[in-house]
Amino acid sequence: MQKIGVFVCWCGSNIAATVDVAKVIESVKAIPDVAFASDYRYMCSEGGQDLMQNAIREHGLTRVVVCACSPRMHEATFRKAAEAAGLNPFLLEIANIREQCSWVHKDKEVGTEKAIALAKAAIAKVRFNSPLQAGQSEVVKRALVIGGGIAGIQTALDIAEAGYKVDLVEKKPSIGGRMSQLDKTFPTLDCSACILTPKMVDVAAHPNVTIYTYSEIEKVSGYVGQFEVDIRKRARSVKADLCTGCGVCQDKCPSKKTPNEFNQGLDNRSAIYITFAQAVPKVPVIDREHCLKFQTGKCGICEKVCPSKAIDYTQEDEIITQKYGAIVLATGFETIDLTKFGEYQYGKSKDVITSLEFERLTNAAGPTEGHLQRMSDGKQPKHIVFVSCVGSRDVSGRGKEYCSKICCMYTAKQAMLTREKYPDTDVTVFYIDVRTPGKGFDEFYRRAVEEYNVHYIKGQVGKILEQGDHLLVYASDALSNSHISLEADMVVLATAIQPSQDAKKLATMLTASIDNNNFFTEAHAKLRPVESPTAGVFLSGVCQGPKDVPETVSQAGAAAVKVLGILSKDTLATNPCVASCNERICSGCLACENVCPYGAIGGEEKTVINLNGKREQRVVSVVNEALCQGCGACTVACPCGAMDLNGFSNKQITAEVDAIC
Amino acid sequence: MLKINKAKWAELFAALSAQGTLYLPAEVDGKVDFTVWQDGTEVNLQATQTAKSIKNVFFPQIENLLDFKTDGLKLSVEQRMLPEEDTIAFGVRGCDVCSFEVLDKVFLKEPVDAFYKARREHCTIVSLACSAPDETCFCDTFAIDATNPGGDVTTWLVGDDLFWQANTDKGKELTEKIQALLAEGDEAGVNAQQKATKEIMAKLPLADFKIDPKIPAEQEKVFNSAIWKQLSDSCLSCCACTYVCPTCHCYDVRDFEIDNKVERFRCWDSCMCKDFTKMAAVNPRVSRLERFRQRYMHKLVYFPENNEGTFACVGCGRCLQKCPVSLNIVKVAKALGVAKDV
Amino acid sequence: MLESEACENTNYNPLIVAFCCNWCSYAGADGAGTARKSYPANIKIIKVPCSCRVNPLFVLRAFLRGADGVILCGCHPGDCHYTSGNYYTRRRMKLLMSTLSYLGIEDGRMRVEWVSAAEGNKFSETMNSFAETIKSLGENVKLRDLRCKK
Amino acid sequence: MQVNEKEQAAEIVRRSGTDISKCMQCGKCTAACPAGYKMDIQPHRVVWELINEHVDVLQKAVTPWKCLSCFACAERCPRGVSPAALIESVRLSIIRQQGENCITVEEIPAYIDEKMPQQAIVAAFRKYNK
Amino acid sequence: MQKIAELIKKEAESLLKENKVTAVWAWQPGEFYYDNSPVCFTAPEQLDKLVYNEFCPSNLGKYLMAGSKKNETMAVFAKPCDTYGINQLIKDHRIKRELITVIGIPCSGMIDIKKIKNQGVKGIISVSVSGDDVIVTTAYGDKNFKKSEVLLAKCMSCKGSDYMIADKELGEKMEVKCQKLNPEDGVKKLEAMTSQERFAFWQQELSKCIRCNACRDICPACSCEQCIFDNQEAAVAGKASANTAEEQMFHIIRAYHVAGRCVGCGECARVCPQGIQLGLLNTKFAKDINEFYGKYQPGADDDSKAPLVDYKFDDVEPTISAKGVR
Repeated sequence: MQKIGVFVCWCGSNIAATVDVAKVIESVKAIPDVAFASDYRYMCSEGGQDLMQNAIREHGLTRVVVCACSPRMHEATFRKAAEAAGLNPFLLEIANIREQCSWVHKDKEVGTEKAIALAKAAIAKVRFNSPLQAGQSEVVKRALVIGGGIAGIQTALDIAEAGYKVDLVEKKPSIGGRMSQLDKTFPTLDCSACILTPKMVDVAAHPNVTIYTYSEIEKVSGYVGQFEVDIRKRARSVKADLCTGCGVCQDKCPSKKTPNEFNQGLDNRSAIYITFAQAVPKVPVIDREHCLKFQTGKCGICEKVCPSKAIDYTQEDEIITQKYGAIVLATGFETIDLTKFGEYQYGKSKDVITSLEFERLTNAAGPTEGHLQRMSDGKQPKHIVFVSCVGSRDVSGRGKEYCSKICCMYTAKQAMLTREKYPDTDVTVFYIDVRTPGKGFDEFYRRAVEEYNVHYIKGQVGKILEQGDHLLVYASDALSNSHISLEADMVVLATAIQPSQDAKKLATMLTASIDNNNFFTEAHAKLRPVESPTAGVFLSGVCQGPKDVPETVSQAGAAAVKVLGILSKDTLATNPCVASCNERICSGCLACENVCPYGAIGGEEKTVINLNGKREQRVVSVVNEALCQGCGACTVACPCGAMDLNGFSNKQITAEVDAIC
Repeated sequence: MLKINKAKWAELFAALSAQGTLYLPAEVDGKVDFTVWQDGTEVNLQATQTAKSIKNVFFPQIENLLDFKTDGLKLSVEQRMLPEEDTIAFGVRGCDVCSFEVLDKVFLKEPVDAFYKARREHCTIVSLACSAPDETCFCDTFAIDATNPGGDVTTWLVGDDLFWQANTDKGKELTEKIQALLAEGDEAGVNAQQKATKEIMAKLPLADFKIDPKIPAEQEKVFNSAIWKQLSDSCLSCCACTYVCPTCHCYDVRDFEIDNKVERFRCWDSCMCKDFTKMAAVNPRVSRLERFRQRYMHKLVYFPENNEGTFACVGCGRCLQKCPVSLNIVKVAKALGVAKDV
Repeated sequence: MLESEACENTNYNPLIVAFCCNWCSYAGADGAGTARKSYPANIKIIKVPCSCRVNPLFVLRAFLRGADGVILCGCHPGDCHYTSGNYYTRRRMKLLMSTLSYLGIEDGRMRVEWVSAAEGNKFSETMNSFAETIKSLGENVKLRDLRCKK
Repeated sequence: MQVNEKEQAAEIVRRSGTDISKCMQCGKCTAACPAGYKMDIQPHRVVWELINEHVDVLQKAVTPWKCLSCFACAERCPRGVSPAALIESVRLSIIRQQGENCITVEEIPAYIDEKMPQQAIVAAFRKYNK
Repeated sequence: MQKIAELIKKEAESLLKENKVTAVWAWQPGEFYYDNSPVCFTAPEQLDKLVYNEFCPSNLGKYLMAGSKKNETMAVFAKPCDTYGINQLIKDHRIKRELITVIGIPCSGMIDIKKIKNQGVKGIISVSVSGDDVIVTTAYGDKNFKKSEVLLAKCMSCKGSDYMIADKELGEKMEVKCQKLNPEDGVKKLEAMTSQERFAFWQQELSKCIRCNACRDICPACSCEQCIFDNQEAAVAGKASANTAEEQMFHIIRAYHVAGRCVGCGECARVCPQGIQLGLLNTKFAKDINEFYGKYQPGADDDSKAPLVDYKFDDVEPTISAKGVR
């Protein structure tokens, strides 16, 4: 006979307003085996936990059911509390009567009835819970950071500073990310390169950091503490150890017609190239698709001119396999594709550009060496129109539903800088709302208006036409209820940002979840913002949601701290909810082995005691508990029910089904 | 002796049915089985054997015994009513009639099985003599006269006439109720048919099959015989033989539980099953050999020993027809008969 | 009163069992709760680690015990927390549903849906639509074990 | 018949099938409108007036009669709102209130001419039969 | 067939005499001409009881399981259709390939005695078969049949004369000569019915079930140490089908458990004492698997991944096909 204790939480009025807690208590008390039932205003509070612990001790409870919020919130809290009172933590179940009851039903009678049903199901299940012991698994004291932008760099540096090894993997030939493309940063107007490059140098020089550039993640397996990752290090065709970064090769390269990605395609680069002057590592790569040597077999000039014999056309991709204790995702963002926004003439008129292109256009290291000039005729524009929210806050399917967060501020920055450098240029900004929550942000925006006379119009641009060497901009002025048209020399579109294309692929490899917009999902929106729901996988920077630089840096540090929390341990408690095989029944058909995604099951010829109580030798399944993650695929593949899952056993689930029906 | 012509059978069945629920062999979906007669039922009196035996009527595969209910911590029990409707089992062959003798020895002995007893007492058995025995028939082995099968009433089907003879008070009572439908008949046809049937039986492959008297006599030797291994090797441990057998009578008692209500029922069980008698912790007969041996030892040795020599087999031949791998009591008894170690 | 609850006041209240995987759909259900997106109260959720933990036996058991509908929710194919669990689910349940239909059980009594952790809205919409379907199908009599429930 | 502006506004919005609560007054519709320069109340403002239940001002404006029903506004709206549908609905409210433009079944034969497409007749009838 | 029986005897004799195997699985005669049963020979002198004729439908593969656990070397005679089941048992690790010698024996189709008896034939004394002619001698006179008309249903949908596994083949391959049946035809017929009709059909069919488990115990894919229906812990154990739902449960789950593993030998339907058309259920799964996931023949090999423990990224979604419900 079990002695089950049932605790019903009010959650203030969150539960109590829709669920008659007293009635739930009354109903569960009538269930055989329920030895104690009580309610409390906040079960998760110290008082609530005390109540539970005292009841466990005083009534000798053997099982506990807490009717409260989602187990995703407080299961761990309650299990810990039960353990402190001497009960095996896995003898506790949660009935989710908040998220899945009181919050979705308004009628109190209906809510109460459902809460009772959910409590009954949890009681039915908990009867069959068995005490479980978490195992131990070793922690590999090395972290992997995927993405070499400011987020990844900061996370890697913080981990490395704490004394742990970090590998930083970047897809592009150099680390630096989006921030390296920016000219100035708001609201202080620091030079972006000036604050970023020292960090890039730091991370490259740090003895604990290994950087893999021009590399991608190929495969991920394992689990927290024990991830195993294959990194594809793409062939650079240049020996990094010999190269001095002199740049002769790229000067002499005859193939110079490839759009320069770093300058957003505003100019061209050679086939062998160093991304930008401050690149880390400052080692060129050969873009084989555009290299004459690779495409036609003729050329080979770079090899001839290289003073240090660093060119190697035979280099091949290399797969590096490494084990990690934790992984940080810092895959950043890109701007959305504007082909659906035909009204702006983007791509048709060279003078309609995105704000990221504008950054390159005003950057001293950019295609125009920092001179603001039109891409069409090289003239300095006399009137620039900035359009905000291009593709942001858009539910029509052309853009993104969310606010890209950074556009208002960088548009103000770009407008202000234009007015500062070229006082004779008129600047008009079309906006829907100007959003400036942030330290010094609104002051910054007001300076643009008040000091720099940037003309802000609440309204949108409906159509742009090329007229001679001008652009005719049709727009609205919402406040004056008027339809306006104006002439401009350049239009800058504050294009919405979206997660990097690689996010989805990585999410699948890492089984980290992503939302509808491909941003990585955090484990809890408020309380675990840098953790993914997958243990040991953390989030840094814009891959989790739009952020500016300071926010990114602080999140990067937070992710590093979470990683350190794992790496500083020698072992981790493993999930005891793993599969287990009843060898007496197991027929050794090994259907389970075939479906196990972790290779945690294998067949072994063993001497087992058969159902007749006799010893016999036959093949049976054996589960490696360290590898098993507890998905349960094997339990269903097993026709005879020999394979079962701790914590979600056939008996437990059947009992739940029976209790509900 | 009385008789009734085919033309009036429909009236006969209607009249019998008025006296109680009438079970008779009828064809459903290509198979002949005892079925409750209704207007339009396809009665088949030609088939030598029904697929399932008459046992199903008296000792159904599933029978609810009682219900109980919990209300909070209170428990209330509700006994199921005993089956008290009057029934008539019509067209029962000699072998099946004799199977009652076997079952009665089990269920009517102390402790009496109230459900079986009630069904038995409320039933009038109208037997039907065999006129076309099959090669699987061996009732003669157990001294059962298929041409004079007994029961409360015996009937013979000769040509288009069904001859009728009451044997017991119960039979006479039933006969009186339907007297109006019956005419006087001449025994000559019946006698001729009995003679012809016996001649056919003599020609069948199992005509001379007798159970060696040493089998019931030499219990220990039989039990330890080496022959069981070879015989049981090919047994599948299914229980087709048990469930079609008119004399097998083991059952298991189980609970069906939903929420706070429980239905307690009994259902057939078989000593051939691995999970037989699990309620007593384990099945003591862990190997197929032991289980296989148990069934035949019970039928041929233990049962006769406890019941004045009556074998728990009536030679209906159903197991000969239904065993997936053609194992059967005849094969076993013959093998034991010639076995050197018995 | 919410629209979805209004239907609960009519006589027939379908009983629905929803198996939800811990990582996506259960979180999606929590999301629906947090966003106060309502769905009928007769939908009761059973948490499983992965949709691939759901044995066809559980589904049949639910029907046997009187559920009018069973819905199984898991991560979208490709997003399984355990990499491949829901791919097995997809095959298993496809065959089960096909067979149930073949046995003459109404199509639609069972459903499989992929609901991610971010799709609280979809969870609630899915549940409302499923409840609607089951309501239109009426009570499950074909798969139900009527003992003790008479 | 609607008695007050509040009800009238609700009816206009209902008839249009568009969700005005989604509007964030960005002015994209106005910017996209090819007839905007002729309007006294710009498309985004039409939505705003309806949000604020100002039906009278809309019914008296020239906007309903300048709208070309090209649906560029709806096409461009980032929030899925259709000012054109709202304007059409406003137009209907004016027509139906005036009454004189109403048509009855009996009157139809008089209008029918051989070349007129059937669909146009039906459409006109539906529109003016109120 | 007589000639092949001789070849089998000779082969068995040499295997046992030369101690190549300790046991040989074959058939022995029963009480009548038609009720041969499986038997295990362990000594050459027992072999005069060996028989092979048109009444040897049983697949002997499953009998190898017990010996396999004891590491006994065994030989088994296998008709072409039996080899599928043997492969499946090897794949499920229920018999060890290295212990067994599979000897392929040709087959021209097995006769269904029920088909003969269903035509009113009683009191059979002997049966003689030559070519397509079957003469049944009974206590009531002789009856003639055409073999092609009284074949077992499973033989009428014979998968061919090739052996999927055989260490040795005896005699010349034979063909089954008859009007061939496609097992999927029955499924298609049912699929074409309305949902209500199908339910009525299965209710009628499955209500015949007496839960004797013969279908399970003969099945080469049902080789579990303990069937889930015998496992008291599994919450589905039941000795009798108390009502429609339980019958359905048993048969759905059994068919489900052998889905992708059922070799289509048709033994379940053959041995059912109640004549339930079990093939219609198993074939449905096979048909679905072939349609959804590509053609797959269980037992054709001993190492391919069964469809239910495999997947593709673009597998068909479990949506409802019927009209109006989505």
